[in-house]
Amino acid sequence: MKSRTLLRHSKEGLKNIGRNGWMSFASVSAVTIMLMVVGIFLILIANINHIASDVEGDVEIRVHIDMTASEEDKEGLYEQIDAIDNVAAITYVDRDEGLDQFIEDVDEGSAELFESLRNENPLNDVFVVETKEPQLTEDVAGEIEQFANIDTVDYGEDIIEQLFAVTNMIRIVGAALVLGLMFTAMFLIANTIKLTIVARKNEIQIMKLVGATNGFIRWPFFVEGLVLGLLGAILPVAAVISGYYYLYDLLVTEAILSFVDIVPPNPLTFEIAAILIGIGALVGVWGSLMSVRKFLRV
Amino acid sequence: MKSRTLLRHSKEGLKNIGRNGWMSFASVSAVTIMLMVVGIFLILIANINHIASDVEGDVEIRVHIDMTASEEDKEGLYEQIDAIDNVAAITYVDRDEGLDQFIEDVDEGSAELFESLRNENPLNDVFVVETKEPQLTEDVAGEIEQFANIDTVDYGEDIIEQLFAVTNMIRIVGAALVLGLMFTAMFLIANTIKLTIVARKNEIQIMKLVGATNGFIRWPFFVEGLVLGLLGAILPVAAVISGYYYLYDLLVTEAILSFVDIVPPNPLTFEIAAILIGIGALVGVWGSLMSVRKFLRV
Amino acid sequence: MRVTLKIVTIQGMRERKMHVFFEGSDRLIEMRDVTKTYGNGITAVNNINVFIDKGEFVYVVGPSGAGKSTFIKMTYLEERPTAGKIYMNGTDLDELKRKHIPLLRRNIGVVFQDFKLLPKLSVFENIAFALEVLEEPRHVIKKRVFEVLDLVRLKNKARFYPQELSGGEQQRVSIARAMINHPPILIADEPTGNLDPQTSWGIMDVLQEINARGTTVVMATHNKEIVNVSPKRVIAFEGGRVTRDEQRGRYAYEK
Amino acid sequence: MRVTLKIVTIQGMRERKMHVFFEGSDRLIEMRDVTKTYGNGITAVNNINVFIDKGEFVYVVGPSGAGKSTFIKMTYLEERPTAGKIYMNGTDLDELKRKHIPLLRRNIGVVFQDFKLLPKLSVFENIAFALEVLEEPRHVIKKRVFEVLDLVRLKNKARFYPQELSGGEQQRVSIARAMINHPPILIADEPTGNLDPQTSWGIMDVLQEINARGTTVVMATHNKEIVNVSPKRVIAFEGGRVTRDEQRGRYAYEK
Ligand SMILES: Nc1ncnc2c1ncn2[C@@H]1O[C@H](COP(=O)(O)OP(=O)(O)OP(=O)(O)O)[C@@H](O)[C@H]1O
Ligand SMILES: Nc1ncnc2c1ncn2[C@@H]1O[C@H](COP(=O)(O)OP(=O)(O)OP(=O)(O)O)[C@@H](O)[C@H]1O
Ligand SMILES: [Mg+2]
Ligand SMILES: [Mg+2]
Repeated sequence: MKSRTLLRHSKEGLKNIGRNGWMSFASVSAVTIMLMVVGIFLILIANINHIASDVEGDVEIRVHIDMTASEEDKEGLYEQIDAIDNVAAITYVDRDEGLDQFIEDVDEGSAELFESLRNENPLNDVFVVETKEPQLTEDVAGEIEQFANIDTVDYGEDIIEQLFAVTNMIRIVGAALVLGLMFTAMFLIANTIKLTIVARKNEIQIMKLVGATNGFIRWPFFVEGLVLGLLGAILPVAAVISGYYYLYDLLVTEAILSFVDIVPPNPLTFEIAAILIGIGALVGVWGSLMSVRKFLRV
Repeated sequence: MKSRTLLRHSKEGLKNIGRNGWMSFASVSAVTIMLMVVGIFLILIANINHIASDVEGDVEIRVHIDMTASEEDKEGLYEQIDAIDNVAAITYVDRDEGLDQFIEDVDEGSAELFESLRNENPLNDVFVVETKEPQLTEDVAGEIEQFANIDTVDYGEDIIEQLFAVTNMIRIVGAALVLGLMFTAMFLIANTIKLTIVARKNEIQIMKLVGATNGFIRWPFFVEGLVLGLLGAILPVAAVISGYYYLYDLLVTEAILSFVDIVPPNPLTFEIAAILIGIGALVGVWGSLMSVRKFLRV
Repeated sequence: MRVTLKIVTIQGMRERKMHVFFEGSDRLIEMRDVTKTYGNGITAVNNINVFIDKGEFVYVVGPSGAGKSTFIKMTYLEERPTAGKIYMNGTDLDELKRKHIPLLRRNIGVVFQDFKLLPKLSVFENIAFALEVLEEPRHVIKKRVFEVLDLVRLKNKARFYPQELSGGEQQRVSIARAMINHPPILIADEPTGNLDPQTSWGIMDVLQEINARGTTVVMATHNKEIVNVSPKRVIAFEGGRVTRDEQRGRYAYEK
Repeated sequence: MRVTLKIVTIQGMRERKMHVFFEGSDRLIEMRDVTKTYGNGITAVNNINVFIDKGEFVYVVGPSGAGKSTFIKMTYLEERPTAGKIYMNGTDLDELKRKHIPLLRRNIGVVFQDFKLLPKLSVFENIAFALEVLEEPRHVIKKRVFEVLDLVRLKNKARFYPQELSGGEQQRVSIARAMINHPPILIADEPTGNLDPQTSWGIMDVLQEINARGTTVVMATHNKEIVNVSPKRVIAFEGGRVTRDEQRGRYAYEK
């Protein structure tokens, strides 16, 4: 193909967008809306996943050390635990600290009354163990239980399974929704583009009858589809980036909902922008070429 | 209009669905997909709202009664509280019961040690007060604080505001999503239908030139739009009803995630079905008539 | 006002209400100082005065692009003049309400230069459409459609779709549709352009016969032979102007 | 194989590679026992044998629906025969690969009975399209387009869109497009159906001139006058069969 032909095809593709006036508008708005929806859900899912990980991250193993254990025993135990593969961090909380924490956590009304416990602290010294992956908690806890000088090992056995069940369900449902939504978006965008091209069926056939090769007809449609897809991605990308920056500022700097930790916008929005642009371009081109194909058999 | 004309229009509308072959298919599949998405989200939102309400329902006011209060004082206090408008239920928990509950709740490792408290129970007797609406908790607590014989009134002041902030945010985001999605769906469905009708622009104009009135042209489009919308609603309705029944069975009878309480399918799925059918019919007709309108000015 | 009066009469009638438009007056088409300038600046019809009476048979001739089709399109309001007045059967088209335009069109059978068949309807359905808008009963429609299909010799193609017809066959379907409801006026734009001489004469016979029965016929044509062999009133256009208007005229654009 | 050989030559050439198809053989169109039955059961062309040599000027005549357009459509593969063999310049069309069909079509200028103009392209763009597929440089295209627009007297309508043209003007655009790339063979289906006699003769002059310069012309027509005044070879169709094939024939379908 000569370079002037390539130029001609690009020009022609761009002109076609204008020539088909509001049909192009219909395609672009379909792309825009679908990508907007996909963008919003990607952000939502990223955050839900983030929060789920946070919650899982709170899972810890509390190793209650025998009251009778000596300092050396404790150090030995520490080293034993530390030697386990999947242990990420160990914190030592002595019984007085433990009581402080406990009293802090307990509801205010009862708190001062527990102060009475200070004299005869019923708590053990504790190693708080964090694993590298929350899912490894059970295994690690099992290993630790084998060691000496331990009173009890406690990691919320009953809660932890349900917690993982919930976070996993949230992840699976979220992923399914986003994937489903993406395919839906793709289908609908391709569908819309197809409709605008079917309306040009006769024109395509005339071009063939006048001696155009399939490639000659296809190229402008390629450009057209690409540009429609990219045009459709502009608004969603702008909305996702600026909207999320705004929201993040609001939630973080204004300290509203400060206890919910949301994903910072910096890599996230740009990754999502890339995904949206990718989908737009891909589906635009694909929908366009797919639809032209069946009218080329003349 | 003569009744045979009405019949003619209905027949014509139905025939047009066949005549426009895959254009009709494109419209129906757009309706199907969009309604499917709307249906899934309506179910999700209904459940999220349900869970949020559950969580809010757990909010309670704990009225710690003075250690020194006599039985009569307590009864007086009970009646005073009971007289407050928005109080739904009052439960009396005496200090021993309170300690039992506390020890049950506390993590296993420490539990037995707290048994030592039995001898010198540091807790008060407590009235647990439930309000009619979780949002009223603060007001009611305020009123109760005025009464005599009270040590402290405690309803998780810091937590409760954040809790409501979260549940409200979830509700608002959910409603916004569903509304946004509904309008998106409507727009895209109307868009698709419009495209199929624009392709028939010339035909509409020929009809007018041959002496057809606007009404004569519009009626078949009305029928066509209605039927396309309804056809598009079939699959989503079936999927929502059967899918949710299946899921509910799975979660409830199989007792997976038994601690999460999901909305029973009986009125819910049928309400959603009605909404979906309504949207389908409405948007089908509306999109169809809207699009025809601009070609009638010949 | 005349217009209002007429519409009342129309609505008062049950059967064939569409014909009322064309009862009473003898002057069916009246164009006074009519000019049509298209959006692109082309003046297709330039200050013409044309009067056609009930029962006439008029040829409209002239070179390609002279304004014949534009003249025709203004009678049934596909195009509106940019200046001047048009009266159809005495009704000022400027005063005709939008919703009454279909009533006017039902009184004018039009053979379009580009046929304007509905591609998704069969030949039968295309022709029947012009009767369906009148809400005629099904059996009447069926009978009439086969009658006119017989006239244009296409009875055996009733179930075909326009794309399955030859050029001339499509043209004849368009002619059949224009005649189906016995309109008081029939306007044909180049009705024999795609027909062989023999078939053309067949169509001419039909047109002359319905003209003899009272229908006013206006026919734009390039067919010199027809105009010269079967002479009638000729209105000649050139560059948007009427250059000649004579009874029993000749085609007169010799090589 | 002949076919393969030809394609090789075509690909080897730089300029005007589209013409190679039609160099060498003297028999341009060769139909042997060709029958075309459409999907609806209509046999439009029934067992015909037609041979047209380089440089001929052939009229194809016959009543409406006789099979003229079908015959024409088979030469450039808009339709394929249901039986029989067609050779274009010696190439068996059954053996022509799909991707070489465009090369064939570039060698055949076609004036379609229904014009087949691209509605969203201007007159200029419509005509230029036939040169763009040849990847001609822009200035060559511009020059050539205005040349042919001048031939059909539409230079002043270059920027118009098809819907803004009269019937005859559209037809002339279609004629201009068919001629633009100097195809060795020009097939015109009813090219004067919407033209007045004078303009028709103007088009005939152009066709005769390009024929004199070596282009083979095949023209389906209903124009008795043209056939009789300017006699050439006439192939007459009737009911799908060739009923007459004579040099310097007459139209002969008298009333
Ligand atoms: N819709 C339109 N928009 C702009 N210009 C138009 C339009 N229709 C026709 N014209 C122009 O108006 C002029 C007259 O056109 P018209 O169709 O009336 O000619 P005509 O006499 O019917 O010609 P023909 O015999 O070729 O059909 C032409 O020059 C044409 O280019
Ligand atoms: N695509 C098609 N599908 C089915 N039947 C067709 C098709 N095209 C043409 N026919 C039929 O084939 C017959 C011949 O048609 P064709 O177009 O070849 O006639 P023609 O000689 O060109 O007539 P005209 O002078 O009216 O253009 C006609 O009876 C027509 O109904
Ligand atoms: Mg005209
Ligand atoms: Mg033909």
